[in-house]
Amino acid sequence: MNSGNSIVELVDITHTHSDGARLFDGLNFHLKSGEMAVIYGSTGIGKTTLVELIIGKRAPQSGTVVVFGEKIDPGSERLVAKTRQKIGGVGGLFRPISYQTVYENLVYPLILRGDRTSSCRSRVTRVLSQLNLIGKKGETAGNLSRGERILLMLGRAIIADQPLLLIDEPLAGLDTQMSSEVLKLLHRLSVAGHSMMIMTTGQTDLQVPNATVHEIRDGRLG
Amino acid sequence: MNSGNSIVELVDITHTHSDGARLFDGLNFHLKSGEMAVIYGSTGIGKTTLVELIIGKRAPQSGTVVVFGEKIDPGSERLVAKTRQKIGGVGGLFRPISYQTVYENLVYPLILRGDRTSSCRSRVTRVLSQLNLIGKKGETAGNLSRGERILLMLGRAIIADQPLLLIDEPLAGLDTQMSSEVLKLLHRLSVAGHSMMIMTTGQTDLQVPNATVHEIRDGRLG
Amino acid sequence: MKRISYLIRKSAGNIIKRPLSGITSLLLLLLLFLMFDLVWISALSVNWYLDRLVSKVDMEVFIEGSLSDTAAAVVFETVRDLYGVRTAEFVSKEDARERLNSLMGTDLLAGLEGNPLPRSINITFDSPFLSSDFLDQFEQNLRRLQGISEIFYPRGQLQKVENIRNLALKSVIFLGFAISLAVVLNLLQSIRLSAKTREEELMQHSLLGAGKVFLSVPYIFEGIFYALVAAAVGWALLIYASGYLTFKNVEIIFPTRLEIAYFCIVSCLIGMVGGYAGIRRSL
Amino acid sequence: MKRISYLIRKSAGNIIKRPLSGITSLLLLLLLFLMFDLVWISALSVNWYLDRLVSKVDMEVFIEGSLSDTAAAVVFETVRDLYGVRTAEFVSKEDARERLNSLMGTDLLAGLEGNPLPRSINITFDSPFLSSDFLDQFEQNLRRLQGISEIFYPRGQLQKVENIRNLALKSVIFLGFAISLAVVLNLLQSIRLSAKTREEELMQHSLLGAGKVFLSVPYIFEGIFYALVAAAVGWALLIYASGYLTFKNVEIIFPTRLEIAYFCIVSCLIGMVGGYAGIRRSL
Ligand SMILES: Nc1ncnc2c1ncn2[C@@H]1O[C@H](COP(=O)(O)OP(=O)(O)OP(=O)(O)O)[C@@H](O)[C@H]1O
Ligand SMILES: Nc1ncnc2c1ncn2[C@@H]1O[C@H](COP(=O)(O)OP(=O)(O)OP(=O)(O)O)[C@@H](O)[C@H]1O
Ligand SMILES: [Mg+2]
Ligand SMILES: [Mg+2]
Repeated sequence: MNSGNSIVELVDITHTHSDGARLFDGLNFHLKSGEMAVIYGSTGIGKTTLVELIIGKRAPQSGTVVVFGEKIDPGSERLVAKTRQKIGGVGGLFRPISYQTVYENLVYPLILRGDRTSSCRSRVTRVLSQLNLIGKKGETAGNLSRGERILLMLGRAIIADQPLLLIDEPLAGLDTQMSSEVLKLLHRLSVAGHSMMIMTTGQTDLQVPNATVHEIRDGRLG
Repeated sequence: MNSGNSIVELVDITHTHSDGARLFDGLNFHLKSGEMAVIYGSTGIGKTTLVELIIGKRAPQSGTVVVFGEKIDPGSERLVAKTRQKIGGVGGLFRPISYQTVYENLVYPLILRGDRTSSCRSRVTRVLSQLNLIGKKGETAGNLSRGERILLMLGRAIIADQPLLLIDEPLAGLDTQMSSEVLKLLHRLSVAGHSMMIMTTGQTDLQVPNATVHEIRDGRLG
Repeated sequence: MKRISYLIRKSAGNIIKRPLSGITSLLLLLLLFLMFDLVWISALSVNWYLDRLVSKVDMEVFIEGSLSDTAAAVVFETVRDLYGVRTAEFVSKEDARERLNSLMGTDLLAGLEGNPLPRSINITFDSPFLSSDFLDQFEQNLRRLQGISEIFYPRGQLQKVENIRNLALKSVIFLGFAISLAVVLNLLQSIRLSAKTREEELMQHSLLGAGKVFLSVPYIFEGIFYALVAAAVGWALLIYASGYLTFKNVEIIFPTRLEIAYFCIVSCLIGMVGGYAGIRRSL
Repeated sequence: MKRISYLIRKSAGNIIKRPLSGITSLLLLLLLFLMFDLVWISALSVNWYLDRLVSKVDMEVFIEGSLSDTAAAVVFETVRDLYGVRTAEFVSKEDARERLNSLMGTDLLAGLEGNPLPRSINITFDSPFLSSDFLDQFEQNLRRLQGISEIFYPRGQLQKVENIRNLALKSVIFLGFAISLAVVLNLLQSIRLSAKTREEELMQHSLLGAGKVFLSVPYIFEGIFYALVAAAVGWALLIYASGYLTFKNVEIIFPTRLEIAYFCIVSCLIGMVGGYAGIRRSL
């Protein structure tokens, strides 16, 4: 099953929450390299839980999660940390740090990579102008509007340049103009070679070309 | 201007943020008792800022904010606390306490009122079944899905029974079924006599009967 | 749920739900209180020891050989009635000789004719008067009497004791102050940590209209709890341990039960202050 | 931005951005370190004082009157060469008489025929041997020699000093241990508070793949900073204050500079441990 270009492989995942709610029941899913998958399902169906499984924040009761060819096991810290460096995200767990400035939020992936200060500055500035957020560079992230926050997290994903992006409800609470801007960005990221999983409740407003669409239903992904 | 049944009066509000963005420029707005006002405007236009002005989390640079006949001044703690007891909300600043259970989140307004334990229990249980959340009673709020979290905050508003509700983007990220459920609840609250301000980016999906609709544009409310 | 019972349950919950932090806070306070208690006990014990040392101090007043026995008796009576004197004993020439003999083990003066030893008065003092200042004054007063040749008392020893007492007092005040400050700061930090983990809650509850007083009560309770428990456990440990420890030549003096009770009450107040200071900035 | 320079700037930022918390933490540690320093200084000073007291202890060995002078000289030489003896002085009958005279101020033995005073040997010891155990053993060895009548030395005083030294040692160990524990716990709490205010950041940065080590380094630095500054400032304050304080009869002994330097290094280690323990649970 470990086909060479599979980025995410979920095999026979079964997951029941502590309160007895059966979320996944033999769920199988493969994300090919460069693929953009839209996963939809009603609220509470388990989309965010799926993200948590992939980044190793939660372990499934049975089944295996393989990301970038590595079996994810929340127990082995080192492996999870190494894999996480390749996974970016927007929404859900991936939130801006509310008390840091927009700049500080964006520069961290570069620091982690060990880039020099000057190259960090120019890279962040470039991304901020792409996002039309350059005026907010020094603003505390907690003061941003909802739309700006989503842009910020997309910016972080662009800067961190992670091959896999997990995007949880990217258009929630955005106006039409901002929505289309976000969709354009997502499309550009996909073209740039990032593999993506986009979680959403309403499939309708997410019209992305080239996306494969999957629905979570009855604990499986169709 | 202080008409007897005005709940919220915003008079000549001018507000410029620290980064120089001029949000409000002589904004005027009156919410009559029992009115349900939908306020829409694109992202970053200042809807959440408006909520913050009304609950006294922020002071306008000029103009006056009068809520329940009291002039709101973030400086006077006592007055603000007294007024806040009459203001509920969903979304924006009004978030569930992520590490507390659903029950604990809901029961606090009753505790604050000094209700007896048994009456607290039955009241919370009743509201939870209304919301179809009864199965999540003991669940930590941080584990809830986005939709369940909005229901929870609506439940808190119902229990706290505050005459004024400030609702920030109630449908963000909800599926159609959950959206109509939330809208039904909002309608019911309005019928029960609550005055309401609903902030949203897209006016389209918020079809509520009897609502007055206002748009924020050019720093004013039309 | 009545508000009071909620506040009490909330305070208990705050402590119980983060047992490790609670134990850390308690242990830290306990250590500080133990130090304070030990300083207190040491001060009392040193004081007791020095009192005992000083209580043995007496004064020897020698009477001129030329004075008649009746005049000497008058001097003795005058001295005996002076302010501050507890006992005064007249030592006649014969008494002096006997004392020397018993000291030396043999009658060294056996070969001599007559008795060269002088008469003297041996004075002891009531304890409040056993200070070098008072004895200096007393000596000067005596010197104004006629018929007194020499006056001896261990002035150096007395002053040494007074110096030590002084130093001990200063140390105790410094240490007591430093430890009290440490206790308050420490409570402040513990409560701040406790409040910090509940920031969301404080924010949402204040949005729901909870007043600052209502919000801070559980944290003030928490502060009082830590302070009171640490204070009480500290004394309990020390009193228990004192049953197992005995030192030769050193007597250990504990504060009275009433003093310990007062101490615990003051701890509560300190807990209140620390708790309030800790929660204040989170509101 | 290079990773190392980021870590250093981050550590500094953590301290500077919450100045009140930083000062509270520092002040608390400073108080604890000051107490530790004072305990150390007191221990050194008490030890020095007791050493001085004990150094005056000597032993008086009396020689039987029946022994001939030559035999007595042999005994003296034997004693002089015994292990642990620093000086040994032979006190002849005439020496003894002179000593008594200078003590009494008059020749009390003037009327007597002959000299009843015995010959003796006055022994002092090298300081490591000035213990009651050694002197007991020494006395028993002496008693095996022939021609020795009596042996005197202030056994009671020596034992008293040894008891005090013992008590002081136990207190110092207890206090030192308690204060060290308090320092670690206190650092742990300070760092935990610091980490708690940055929970969001730790969570997001770990999502971005920052390793535990990289995340915890700033907090460990912060712990080291607090410990080192508190330790250094504590000693600086005491050394400065000692210039203004003088006590009669009491000499204050400071640790050597090298010892203080070691102390600061150990503080760094404690800071590291406290910092690591404080951040560990937030990761
Ligand atoms: N640790 C947990 N223990 C028990 N139940 C949990 C836990 N975590 C999540 N749940 C429940 O599992 C269900 C799925 O949650 P999840 O957040 O994955 O939904 P979702 O598909 O992301 O919904 P939404 O679109 O509203 O965000 C929810 O009903 C939630 O309450
Ligand atoms: N304290 C502040 N200092 C500076 N700028 C601020 C501050 N608070 C908010 N802003 C800015 O003011 C603008 C209005 O923000 P607000 O959150 O009110 O928008 P909104 O209408 O609620 O948008 P959304 O629908 O996306 O939530 C944003 O551009 C935001 O960055
Ligand atoms: Mg979700
Ligand atoms: Mg908003």
